[in-house]
Amino acid sequence: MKQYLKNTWYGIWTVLIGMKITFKHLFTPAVTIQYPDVKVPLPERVRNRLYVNIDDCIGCDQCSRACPVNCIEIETVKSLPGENLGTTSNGKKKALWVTKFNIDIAKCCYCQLCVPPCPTECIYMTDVYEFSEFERDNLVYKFANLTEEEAVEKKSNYEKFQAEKEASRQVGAAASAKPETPVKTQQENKNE
Amino acid sequence: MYQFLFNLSGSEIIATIFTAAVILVFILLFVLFAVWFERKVSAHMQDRLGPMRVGWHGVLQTIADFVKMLQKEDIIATEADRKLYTIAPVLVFTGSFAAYAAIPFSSKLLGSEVEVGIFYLLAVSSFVVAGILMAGWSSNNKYSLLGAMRSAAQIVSYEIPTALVVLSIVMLTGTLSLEKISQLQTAYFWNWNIFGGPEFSLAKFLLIPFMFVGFLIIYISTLAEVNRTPFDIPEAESELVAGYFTEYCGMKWAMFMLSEYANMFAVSAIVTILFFGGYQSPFGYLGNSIGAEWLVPFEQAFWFIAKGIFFVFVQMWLRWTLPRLRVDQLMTVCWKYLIPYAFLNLIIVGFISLL
Amino acid sequence: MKNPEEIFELLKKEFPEAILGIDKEAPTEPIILIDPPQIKTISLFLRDNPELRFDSLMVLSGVDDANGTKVKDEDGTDVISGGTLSVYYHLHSVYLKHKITLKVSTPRGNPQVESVYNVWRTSDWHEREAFDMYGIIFLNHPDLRRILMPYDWNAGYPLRKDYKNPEFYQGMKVPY
Amino acid sequence: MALKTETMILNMGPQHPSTHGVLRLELELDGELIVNVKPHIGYLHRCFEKHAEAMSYPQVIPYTDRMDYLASMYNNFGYVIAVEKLLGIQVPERVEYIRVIMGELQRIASHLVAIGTNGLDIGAFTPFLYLFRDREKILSLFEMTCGARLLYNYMWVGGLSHDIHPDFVRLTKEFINYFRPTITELNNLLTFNKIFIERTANIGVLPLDTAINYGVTGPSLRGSGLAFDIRKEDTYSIYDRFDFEIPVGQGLVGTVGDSWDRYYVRILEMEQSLRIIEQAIDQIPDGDVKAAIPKRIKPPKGTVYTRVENPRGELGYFIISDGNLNPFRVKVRAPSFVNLEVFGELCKGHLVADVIAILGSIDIVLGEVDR
Amino acid sequence: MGLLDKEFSDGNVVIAKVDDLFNWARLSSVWQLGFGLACCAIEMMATSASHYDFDRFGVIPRNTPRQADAIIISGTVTLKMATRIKRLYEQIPDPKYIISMGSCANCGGPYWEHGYHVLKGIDRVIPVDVYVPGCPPRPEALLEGLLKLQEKIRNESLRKKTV
Repeated sequence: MKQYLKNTWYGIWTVLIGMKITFKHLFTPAVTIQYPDVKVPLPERVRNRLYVNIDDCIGCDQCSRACPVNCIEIETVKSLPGENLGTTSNGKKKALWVTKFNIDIAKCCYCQLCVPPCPTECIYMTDVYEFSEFERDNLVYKFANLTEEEAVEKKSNYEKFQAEKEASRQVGAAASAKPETPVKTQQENKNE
Repeated sequence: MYQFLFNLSGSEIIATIFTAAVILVFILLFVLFAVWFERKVSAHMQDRLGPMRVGWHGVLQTIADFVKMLQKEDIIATEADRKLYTIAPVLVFTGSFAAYAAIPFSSKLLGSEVEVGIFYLLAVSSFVVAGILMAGWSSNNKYSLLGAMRSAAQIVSYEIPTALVVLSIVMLTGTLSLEKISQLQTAYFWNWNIFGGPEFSLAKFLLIPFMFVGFLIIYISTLAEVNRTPFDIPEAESELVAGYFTEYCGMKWAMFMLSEYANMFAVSAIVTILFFGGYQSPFGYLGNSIGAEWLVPFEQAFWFIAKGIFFVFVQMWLRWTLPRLRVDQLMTVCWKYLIPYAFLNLIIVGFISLL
Repeated sequence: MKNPEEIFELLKKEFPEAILGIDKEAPTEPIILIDPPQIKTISLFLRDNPELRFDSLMVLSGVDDANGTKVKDEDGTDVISGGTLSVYYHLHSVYLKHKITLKVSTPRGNPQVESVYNVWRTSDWHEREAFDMYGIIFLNHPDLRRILMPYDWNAGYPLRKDYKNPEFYQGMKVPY
Repeated sequence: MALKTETMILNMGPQHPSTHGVLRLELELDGELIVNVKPHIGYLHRCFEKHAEAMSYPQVIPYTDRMDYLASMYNNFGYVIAVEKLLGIQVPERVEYIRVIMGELQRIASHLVAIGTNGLDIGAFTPFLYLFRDREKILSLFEMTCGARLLYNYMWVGGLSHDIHPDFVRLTKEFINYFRPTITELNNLLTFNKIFIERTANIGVLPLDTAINYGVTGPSLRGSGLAFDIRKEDTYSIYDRFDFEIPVGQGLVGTVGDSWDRYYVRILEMEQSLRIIEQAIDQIPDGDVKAAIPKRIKPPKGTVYTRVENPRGELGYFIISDGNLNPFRVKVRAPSFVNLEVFGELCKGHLVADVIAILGSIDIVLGEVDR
Repeated sequence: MGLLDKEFSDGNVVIAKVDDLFNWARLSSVWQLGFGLACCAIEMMATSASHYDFDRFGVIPRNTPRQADAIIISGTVTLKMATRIKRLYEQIPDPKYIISMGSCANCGGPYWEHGYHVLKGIDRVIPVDVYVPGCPPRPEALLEGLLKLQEKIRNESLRKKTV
């Protein structure tokens, strides 16, 4: 019988305590951040959307090797010896045309493993988090600044240059049977 | 109200239709308000803001929900029993809507002065049980069957403590009609039944603790009758997905929600009439003091609705504080705790009323 | 509190022919090799012997040793044939606070190991997972069926080194 | 002739509001009483072990985050300790201290979600939101240091990805003072609430010897009365420098080892984690966190098995390396996977509503169960 | 057969006005099916918690597919789960929308290469309306995804698309 009364009293008492707490919270100010009108500034180390400063990129492929998900595709074409591709911001001379630099941000897992290995720090994570799309394909970001035909043109004159070198080596090999002519062809080759 | 319309139109049919229409409009408006009110109360209790973007502070939220539900496709499961499936929500709504016929909103606005008001109310609430069982059985889904069984058992077993407490009040006031009970508890709150009733005598002071116990018992059991936490097992999301209305969608489900909120107000109306002086105002009538007799009924209606909404607020307050009881615990609370206390209360009130 | 060498000596004395040896030189933990049919009796002994009291099996992991020969099957991809699949048992005593690792190797053709379900109940799902991922059959296990993969997955055992993705599964393209 | 009744199979499908993700429970019911529970898992099997074999050692860390996504800091911690033991490198003191602080903060955050969802399953919606509001404060601490809210990739092999933020120490102290009173508020609102006690006391009692035989670890085992905590057992990292007790279930409201005990042990553990953070936050030595990170990780041929005290139990990493850049085999002993096995045993003879209460009290995360 | 089977052919003022009302109602009370898969589900819970409050936009988690309007696919969809999601999708009454939250739901995310049991993107099983990238996306990103969905609903119309 005593347990019976204790149960009733304990039940009513704890219900009242609970109601007191929730009633107190009725008047504490809400902690909600009203998102579309109030945008909270994010801390500076935040990891959201990837951005690549393509002018600084020397096409060294470090970031795509470090990425566990392989969502960075880079295609580079060797530049001809004479061509001048300008230098990156910290003065490193660029030697490769970056014809294709795609990041499939839908696959990316935002782990920031690609940022440390980049020698020129051209890939980093910005704090932009509003980039949802209606189409899945818009999530593949193309950072390369060469247009299609420029890329094709670069590739073709590199093949032309390759074929030329191949031909001159045949000529050189054939000429090596007759020793006196090889030296000149190498020279001519270099300063072309 | 009915009398006034009867003289006006001369034919009963138009009068009854019109009074019913007034009360139906009140219920629809109340439900629109109550759904928004519940979401705002629950939000602010949880330190968040609730609907904000749909009108000033989300005022149009319920209208948006209602119009959206109009556009929903109406899926009826193939094996579902089509006829029962469609009648169930209608039956549940009639159950709760019929209860309003006997509730006196003010001395003038009264559905029908029926002599056996309280008795009629208790009888009519069993429509809801039939409707719920029909819904649970006809949607041919294990979850709804379990949910319907549980809620039927719950509502039927919680009618007994309600009836017992009502008996103790009827013993005190001597009448069954809600109209007279409200009239007895004339102005000034110390004449309310919760404070021992109108006559000024020793019995009044003895009654106060037992009236308070009676109020607690009837409030808890009417909570269970309306399936609100901590007794909302039928729609216990975590166990039975959504109880008996798992298969209902669009407007049929809206009908269930409509009847739930209408029931909430009906039940809190009963509690106000029995214990808190129905439409009597706690501080006397402004109308009397400044001599404008026609103002009094409107004041009475205002006070009645204010008290009803306060008790609906307490129901919501309980919902967002307490966890849920298990089915067998719910039965033990009813049979082993509420009913013995209600009997004891009845006997003691009986003795005191003999003094 | 016994270190693994003492436990190995004790076991060697108890089951001379079942214990195949202890391999100590690889870093961080000595492993006791055991011959597959005897694993159940040894485990019972390890659990019930008052000095050892290994009452909890921490983890049971299947491993594809990939030490068979690479051979080309019909559509050109290489399949490992021969070699062994092995099962590692990491045991731990809650009261005497010492740990031991057992290893059992079975041929890749029909990998069969005695189930230790009756010794430690926790091995129930671990063994089902080893079966699901490697195809190691655990003899008299209560209900040996796939646990992680869909029950009707008939494209082989995924964690083997020579596993190939099926083209379709119930109408959904599997590879990217 | 006894009335022939047959049991009803109720399927609590993968989409169920309270099964903590995608777990399918096949309940065999006799009326409302449970005859047998058969959990079906594998709906979130994301092939972690296949990925671990195809990636180099540092690249596996983001995948360990995604296994137990409520305590990803501790998943990194376990993996990183295993690889460091294999390589035999010793990390600087500063890294050890920061790892312990981050691990304990993550334990509090994970327990907050565990307690919140346990209350949510029983119907108390408000405490769940209060706890999530407090958890947001811990998440902002993590976001300030490593930039991510939930999956951090913060602990690297041999060090950390970022040093702690300059005002991290001040904000952590603020959090500790803010958080203590909210625990008492939670206790008043939910823990000692009669209805909550009614729903969890004497439900799903786990006797100690079946717990050990089933390999149950963590708060579920400590709820049954055994003070078994790997931070004290194996004393990995520098946990031996801090003094903290291991809370154990005493059966205050029901028998020892019921759902309420497992729930209450988690609340006491949060208190202990606060004590550890308080002791550790003042003694952080200075130094460079990236000093011991090797350029190329090629561990020698061999095996290692280390275990850490994940908020859900004993998280073990068994790594076999055959000497080249990718691990040969990484097997994870996930605590939720093992704790879920005992679930069928706990539910026999209870009601359908108790299944949810028991599942909430053993606190599983499906990402870890299915790996 | 919903009201929106787009069989009204000519656009006139009445249709335009009714459009706005229906669209406004549909977009301001999107009821999401309360079900999460993996890590993104935790961020979805954080979004419906007090700090970011989904309820401000009129979004309530509903338990049965019958009463839901939208599913937020939050987490990795495995092959074993994909058949279940397809059946859930079919249970929802007609004007329904899908938000694919997180890299895993968009295209298989970090598991696209070696995940033998992972479905490479939910759009292979059900049509998706909005892709929210992120792993896991911040609660604000999910809210922005919802705003984009509301924008899309605002432009829907009863008129048959005269293509």
